[in-house]
Amino acid sequence: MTLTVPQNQETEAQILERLDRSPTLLDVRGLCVDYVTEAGNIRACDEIDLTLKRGEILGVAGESASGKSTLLNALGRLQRMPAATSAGSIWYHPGGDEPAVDLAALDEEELAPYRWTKVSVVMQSAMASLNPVIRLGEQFTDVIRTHDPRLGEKEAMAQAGDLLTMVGISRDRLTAFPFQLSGGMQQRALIALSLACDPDLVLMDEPTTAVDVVMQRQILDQVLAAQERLGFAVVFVTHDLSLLLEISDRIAIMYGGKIVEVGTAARLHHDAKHPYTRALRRAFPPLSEPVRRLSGIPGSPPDLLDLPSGCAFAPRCELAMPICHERPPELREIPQGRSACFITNGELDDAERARQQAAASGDHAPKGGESA
Amino acid sequence: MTIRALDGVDLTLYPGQISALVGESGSGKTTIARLFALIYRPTSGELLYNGTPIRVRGGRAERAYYRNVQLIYQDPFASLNGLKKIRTIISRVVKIHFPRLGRAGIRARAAELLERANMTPTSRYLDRYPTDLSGGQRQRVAIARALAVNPKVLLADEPTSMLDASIRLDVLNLLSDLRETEKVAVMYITHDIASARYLSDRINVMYGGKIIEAGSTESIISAPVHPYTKLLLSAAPDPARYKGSGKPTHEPIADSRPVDNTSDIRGCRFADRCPVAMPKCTSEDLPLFRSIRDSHTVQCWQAEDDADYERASSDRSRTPKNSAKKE
Amino acid sequence: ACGGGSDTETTSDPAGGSGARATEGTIDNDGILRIGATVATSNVFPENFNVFGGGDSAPGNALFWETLFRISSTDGSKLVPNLAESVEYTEGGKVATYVLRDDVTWNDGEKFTSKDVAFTYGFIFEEPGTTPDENGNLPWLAKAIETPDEKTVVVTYNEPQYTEDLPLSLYFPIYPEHIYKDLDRQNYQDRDPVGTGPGRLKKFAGQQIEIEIRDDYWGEIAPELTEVHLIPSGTAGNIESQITKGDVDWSQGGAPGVVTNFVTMEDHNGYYYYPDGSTRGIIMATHKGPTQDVAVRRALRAAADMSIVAEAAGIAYTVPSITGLDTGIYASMLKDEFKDPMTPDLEAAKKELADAGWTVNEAGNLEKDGTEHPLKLHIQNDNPAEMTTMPIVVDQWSKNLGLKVAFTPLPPDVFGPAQAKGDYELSLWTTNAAGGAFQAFTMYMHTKIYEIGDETADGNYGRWKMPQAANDAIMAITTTPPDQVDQITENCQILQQAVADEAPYIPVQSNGAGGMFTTKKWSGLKEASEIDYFPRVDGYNNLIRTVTDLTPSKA
Amino acid sequence: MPRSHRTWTGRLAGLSFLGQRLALYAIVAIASVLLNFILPRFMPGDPATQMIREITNRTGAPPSGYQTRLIKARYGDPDRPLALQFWDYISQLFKGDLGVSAQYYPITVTEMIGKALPWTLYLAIFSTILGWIVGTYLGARLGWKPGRRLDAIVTPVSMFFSSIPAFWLGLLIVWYFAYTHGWFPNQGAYDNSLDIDLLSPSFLLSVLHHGALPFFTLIIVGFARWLFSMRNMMITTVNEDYVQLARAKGLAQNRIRNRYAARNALLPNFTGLAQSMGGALTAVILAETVFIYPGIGSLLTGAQAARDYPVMQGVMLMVIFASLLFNFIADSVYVLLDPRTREAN
Amino acid sequence: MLKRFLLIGKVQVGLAIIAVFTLVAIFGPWFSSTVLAMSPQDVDYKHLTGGPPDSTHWLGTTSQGQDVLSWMLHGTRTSMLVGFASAIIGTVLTIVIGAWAGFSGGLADKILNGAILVFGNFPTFALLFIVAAAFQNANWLLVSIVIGGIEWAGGARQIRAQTMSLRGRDFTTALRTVGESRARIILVEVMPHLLGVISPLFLGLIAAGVNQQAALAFLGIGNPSEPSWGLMINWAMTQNALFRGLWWWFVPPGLALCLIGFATTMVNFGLDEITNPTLSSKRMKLMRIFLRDKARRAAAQAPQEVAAR
Ligand SMILES: Nc1ncnc2c1ncn2[C@@H]1O[C@H](COP(=O)(O)OP(=O)(O)OP(=O)(O)O)[C@@H](O)[C@H]1O
Ligand SMILES: Nc1ncnc2c1ncn2[C@@H]1O[C@H](COP(=O)(O)OP(=O)(O)OP(=O)(O)O)[C@@H](O)[C@H]1O
Ligand SMILES: [Mg+2]
Ligand SMILES: [Mg+2]
Repeated sequence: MTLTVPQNQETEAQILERLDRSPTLLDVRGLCVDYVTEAGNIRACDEIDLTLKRGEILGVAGESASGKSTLLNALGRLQRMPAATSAGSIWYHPGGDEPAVDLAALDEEELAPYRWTKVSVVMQSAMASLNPVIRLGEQFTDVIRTHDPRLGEKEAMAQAGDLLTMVGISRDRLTAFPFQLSGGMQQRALIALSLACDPDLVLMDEPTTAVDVVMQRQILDQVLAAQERLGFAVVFVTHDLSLLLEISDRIAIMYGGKIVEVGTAARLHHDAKHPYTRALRRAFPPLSEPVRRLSGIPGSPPDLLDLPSGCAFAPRCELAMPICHERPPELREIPQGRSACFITNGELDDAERARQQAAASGDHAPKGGESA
Repeated sequence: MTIRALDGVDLTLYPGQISALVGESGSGKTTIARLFALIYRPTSGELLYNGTPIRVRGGRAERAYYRNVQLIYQDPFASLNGLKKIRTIISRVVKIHFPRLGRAGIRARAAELLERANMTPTSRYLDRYPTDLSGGQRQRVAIARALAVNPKVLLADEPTSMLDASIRLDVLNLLSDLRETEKVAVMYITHDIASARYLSDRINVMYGGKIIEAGSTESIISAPVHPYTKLLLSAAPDPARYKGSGKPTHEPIADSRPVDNTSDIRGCRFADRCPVAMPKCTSEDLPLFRSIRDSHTVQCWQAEDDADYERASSDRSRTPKNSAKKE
Repeated sequence: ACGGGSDTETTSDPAGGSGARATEGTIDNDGILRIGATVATSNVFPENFNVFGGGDSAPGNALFWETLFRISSTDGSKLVPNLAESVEYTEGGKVATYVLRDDVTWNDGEKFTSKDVAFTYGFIFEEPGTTPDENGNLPWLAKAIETPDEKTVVVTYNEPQYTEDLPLSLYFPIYPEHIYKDLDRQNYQDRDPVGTGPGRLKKFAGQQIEIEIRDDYWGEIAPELTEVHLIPSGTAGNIESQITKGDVDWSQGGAPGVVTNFVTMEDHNGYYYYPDGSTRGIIMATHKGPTQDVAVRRALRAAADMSIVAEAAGIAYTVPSITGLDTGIYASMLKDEFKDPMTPDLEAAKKELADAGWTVNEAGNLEKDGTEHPLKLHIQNDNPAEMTTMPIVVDQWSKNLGLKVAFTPLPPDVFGPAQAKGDYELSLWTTNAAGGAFQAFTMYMHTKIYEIGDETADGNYGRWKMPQAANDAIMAITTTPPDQVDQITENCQILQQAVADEAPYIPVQSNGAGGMFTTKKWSGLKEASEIDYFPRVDGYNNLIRTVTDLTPSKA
Repeated sequence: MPRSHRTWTGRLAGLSFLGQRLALYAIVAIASVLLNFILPRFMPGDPATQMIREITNRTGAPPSGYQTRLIKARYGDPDRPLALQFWDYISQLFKGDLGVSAQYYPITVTEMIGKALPWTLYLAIFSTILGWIVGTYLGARLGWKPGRRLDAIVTPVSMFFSSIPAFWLGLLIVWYFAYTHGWFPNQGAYDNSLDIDLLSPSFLLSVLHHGALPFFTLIIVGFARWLFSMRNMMITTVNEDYVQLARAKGLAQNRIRNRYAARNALLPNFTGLAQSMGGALTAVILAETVFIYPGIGSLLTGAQAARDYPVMQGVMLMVIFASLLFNFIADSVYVLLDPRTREAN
Repeated sequence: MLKRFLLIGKVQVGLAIIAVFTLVAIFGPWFSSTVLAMSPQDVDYKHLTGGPPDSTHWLGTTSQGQDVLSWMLHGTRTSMLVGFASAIIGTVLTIVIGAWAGFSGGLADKILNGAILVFGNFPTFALLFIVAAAFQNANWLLVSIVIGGIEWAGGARQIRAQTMSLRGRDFTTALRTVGESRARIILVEVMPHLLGVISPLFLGLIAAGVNQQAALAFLGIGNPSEPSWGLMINWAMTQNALFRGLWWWFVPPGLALCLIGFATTMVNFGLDEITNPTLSSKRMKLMRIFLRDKARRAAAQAPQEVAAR
């Protein structure tokens, strides 16, 4: 089966305009998530503020352990032991005149009507996400019928078949057990499943890392095609910044449990405001641009149990200024996005920034280095 | 059931060069690396080292072989014994291969090796356990261990795929530097064609146990012939095609089934997914075409009409005397 | 001993057990007597009454099978007529002529006749003949058993057999010829016994055996008694608990402590102990180790107070005389100085040892001439009473002589063969068999001295070679007709003296039959002095005699 | 792929799994038969000599000539070549002939086991299954929301329960409930005065009454291990992605717990059930000796006390065969429950 | 790992119990003879039919007037001796067979795995019973050999699986490809990784050994002159302690058996919590506290918010 390939014809301005017009879907305020461990509480998401518009594709990128999955699970209210949302709210706007609800404040029962019909998820490992001892069909129909009890088993099954066909899997596989499908098929089945109740938002946590580039591309095409047709919003988490640049309307960069920069793909591509974003960008060799020697980010990711007092990235940052080690910068609105770097977020006035930068170039050289 | 993981592969590594091996999952890349590392044995054909066939089995000869050829594993978390100190891990190899060095000599050598792998100051790492190190650091320890024997050939099986984006480049750069300083031949196995382009001098593209296209990095990237190579290139994410750039994305991709290595197929294994497949792709043996200008070779009928290519031979996968050699 | 009954005053005899204090029953009598059968730990009955088969037969078989004579519990084990009216020995004891009762029928209605006896004795004694076999043994019978008429049986032996009726009366009941003659006797699984006894099998219920009492039995049985049920009793505790609850009326045996626990538990509970003439004792090796020295043997014997031991056992057995003979049963035969139960004499013991040059060293071992000899007491570990008592004996040796004898209980499979081989210096076993002067010392006849290492030793595990005079005396008993009591007694006293002097064993316990009962439903068990049988469940005739005496308790 | 075809091959896959297990059990069975044959022959003394001594011990006199000859004829000639003896043994076995009891000659071992085995199976099967159900149910409950007060109490308590040796607990229970208070009978499988009649209510009631203490004991010592494994498996399963996905789907809590979490967590407990039957028989054998229950445990200990090797061997063989049979039944159920064994690709 | 393991309360309790019993096994008989001045064989003529605990006999006396505490102290030695000896034998077999099968692969593995499966599916107690019954009067060493020789299958299966996975693990292949010899890989490099599996196996085998010995002794198999817990229960039962109500005779040895079993269960539970952190009860507790604090904070905030409005 061949799919229509997304054409990427919008310009950055058009994208921004579309987002602007679109009503807000999700409004995250001050969301904090902790992992309660014997060693101490790990704050894997710290004061996350985020706004998601209807139909928007938001990419989330960052190093391993930066809190991407944690954020996603918190948005879907899917944390499991030992994670707990410790503060903040997730305002969901149902649209129309209905008032917004704070998903973070609902208990499991109150959440039920929102699950899957409003917010659905695609997890990283399809193999682990499908129940190995239940036939594929039932894993579709149970959710379909839970949310639309009027449907009979047959109709639900037919609907499930349609969903599978949409992602290029023949409907007779409904009687198969998950282990009878190949990895790529499972992943696609999971995507089909996520669309079963026509959600407003699909949370995707690295849905393609386990598969081959070619398969990855194919799955993405299917997601994007469905998204174009159904208009749901997507939060897409991955390591792979190159990939995010290709598919997201906006991208949020996470570092040490915080969002450090938000911007459109275009802006992040040529005008990233945060040194971490730029370093991350450089870590992916291009395919079509001329080859030059690139370098990775020195040092190692921060230990969330023992975060530096200032900006978490400061120890690895070439441009770190004295103030960066003193207090964390705020995530502030900047043109076409947000940034949490003293150099670019406008928190410091120009004079102060110049003074700081001068001080930095004095003892320059990134601190930390290879400290492990 | 037999799985033909490799099927008539010719692959040559040259000193001071990095050859990349790219291809989809299950195409046989690891199998090649493990063949070279004598972990697997070929069912037919032979391995040549410096032109002589390798026929070692255990013992002294195997040790001698490993003095020249070393493998770096994909997962640095698994390839180091977590219960041994870095010092032990490295000096043990030194001791095996240079027993006459003496205690102090081995000590010095271990430190020197870590230094070569950019692990400075070495004293900070020697007495730690692998579990105390980050992935990138572990991979560098693994490389240092491989360097302990002064190898002529390094086989790096996806050395960065388990590593975080931010540290991946350091490992690649280290390999790149070793090519220059140690004049080793490196085989770099990867999924990621962009990193292959970044690092290597040559690229070999594998599909279904065969090397379907090989050539200098430049020619493979800029002038691919085989439809699979093209597909690989277009499927790989490219930051330059960022959303809003207006740049068209890739071509549509046919339904992709993973390659089926169990069936005995005549001709091209890619034919059933190939947008430009012809009847003869599966009815005739696959010929090998060679570029008239450089060392670019391709196993695909697409090259038949291309003026740049001449037919070198027919598919030799059925003939038993294939060889995979290193010189 | 004593029995409880509605019409007899209850008494208590420290040696014989203690009777029920209540004189009246409490439960309506349903005509069923329930007897607790000691069936090891399993209550799966063998459904087989063929006592001539190889293995254990079902309990209660004594209600079906009877012997020609039974052995009196008094009067030096005299024969008491049973199915036979009399026996006469002629030709110097070589011919025994039996006269049978003629009012006996089998429980299937057939008449009991001499041919049944001939049939039964025929397969016991096997083929007659007068030529010795390859081992030089003559066949038992000189010629086939004759039955001149329905009432008379003539058995002709090759040698005088005055004592042969004792084992015959103990172990060989008469079988019905009309049933068994065509059967493979040994391999026949008898599920429907046809016997002369009062019992007729009603059924093998899953967990008990139900036996009806027939009306046409030749003996007398209380008319109220219609059925006897044999009920398995897995452990000692279970028997005691069942009797206490009234589920079982009577059971043989008694666990350690029965006199202090069980009897006091309920007014109706009672316990008795009747010595049967046999004795358990500690056999001392006369062929090896320090016990070769008679002084050591006598010292060991004199250094333990067996009455304390008896008390600890709590099953009301008595201590025999130093000869090993029971002081009650053999009262008329015992020499005057041996008429009382054995008593310890510590001073004598120490003196014996010292005189013979033995010392007890630091480690508690006997020492002589610089070599020390550790001693072990071996017992078979499956007898709870002995497991209780022997540690006390060992402790007494330790306290009295400073001698540390290792207490070593062994499983039967290990104990038996090694004892037979004579491996042990001290081991607990039966030292005197029941059944009269001859039986009491039969294992010590010179013909029964076995080489060490031999697999069997016929009871003389200590390899004691009795003085020639004693051996002559025991041989004389076999050739003395049973009615010449004085001559037998005289010979017996020679034997007594030999045992007292040479101390081949330490008598511990007058063996016998203990029994527990409740008078809730049945009473009438008699005093030992009133009866000439043992109230036991096993052993032919005893069960029938006991049942005969029982009458319903008054509610 | 047409559906019928798939289920057909699916069934084949399940069968081949069972076939493999069956082959394994066949090997175990053969091994145990061999062991059973060889072991008594390693023992000191041959059965015939054993028997003679037995009689001597019992009657105080050695068996008479005819008895001795009979015994020797019956228990085989120890000088016959081992291979031939083994052949005799095997061919007898195939005829269902386990030999003749030495203690209760001439009753056959088959008859004795036939009377005892049903009781043991009744105890073993019901106590194991009841314990399994109780343990698994509680475990599923505790594991669904671990760390609550109920969990904090029940888990350690059952940990202690699981460590109690069955025979000892049996003793305590007999002592207290049967001897001291007389609330329950202290021996037997039913009232002595009753006949076996599966249709009679009074018989059945009596069976329940007599079985109460053994069942109680076996369940107390047996349920806890199921509780732990189910609890732990449940906790692990609840953390599995597919359960999280079920949560995300907004399914009813009950459905998530039962259909998604418990169902999957149950699988290891099933394998465990299969493997536990052998062990359960052990506990039952020990318990029977305490409760004087007329099963093969009592038979076995009685036979061991009397050195009745034919019975011991027969019982062992039965125990082994029974536990293999249970293994196989549980394997078959497992195939029904876990499609992965059934429809492997 | 080890430290974390030792920090778990359950593990501490479990190990402490085993340590205490081990100490009693070592010093108990000495304590009995010097402090109590009694041996199990000594008879107290004042208590010839058994007496409840009092000041001279802290755990009472048996029906032959012997001191139960002395019995317990000596019995602990035999029981623990059997436990340790059978565990050592079983563990050695477990390691040798499991590691050999796991490492060699091929035919050797097939055969060994067959043996593991056969023994694993064998009702071991049945086998133990006949073997032990065959060796009448078996002393503690023989019983240990029999128990150890039978109880290895479960562990060997684990070790085999573990070594197979270790063999397939990159680091062993890596060692081969640097020219390390195979023997050294197994003995020096891989063995330490098995410790995590072996140590709980060892503990489990101790408990199994102690229990099996007790069960055998309870059934009257084994050496009746070696005081052990099972023998105490056996004697108590055969000498009618139940009916006579001499509970102090059979309760202590049974409790000791329970405690040994309990200890290993605890340790294994702790181990589970280490290898599978979701099972960690400590973590569950922390979580409960965290959520409680959060709820408190929310409750404290709510009125303030109302006031602010
Ligand atoms: N179950 C857990 N227990 C304790 N800490 C956890 C747990 N899961 C995650 N963390 C910690 O939370 C932080 C964020 O983890 P998270 O999984 O969200 O990262 P991520 O960005 O998704 O990383 P990756 O790219 O590797 O998936 C990390 O420091 C991690 O160590
Ligand atoms: N141990 C094995 N047993 C069976 N088949 C194997 C084994 N190892 C490899 N194969 C098969 O051989 C083929 C080549 O595998 P190989 O691991 O060399 O691929 P690869 O290109 O390295 O894949 P990846 O990119 O996933 O690492 C695959 O089809 C695989 O299924
Ligand atoms: Mg993640
Ligand atoms: Mg690979």
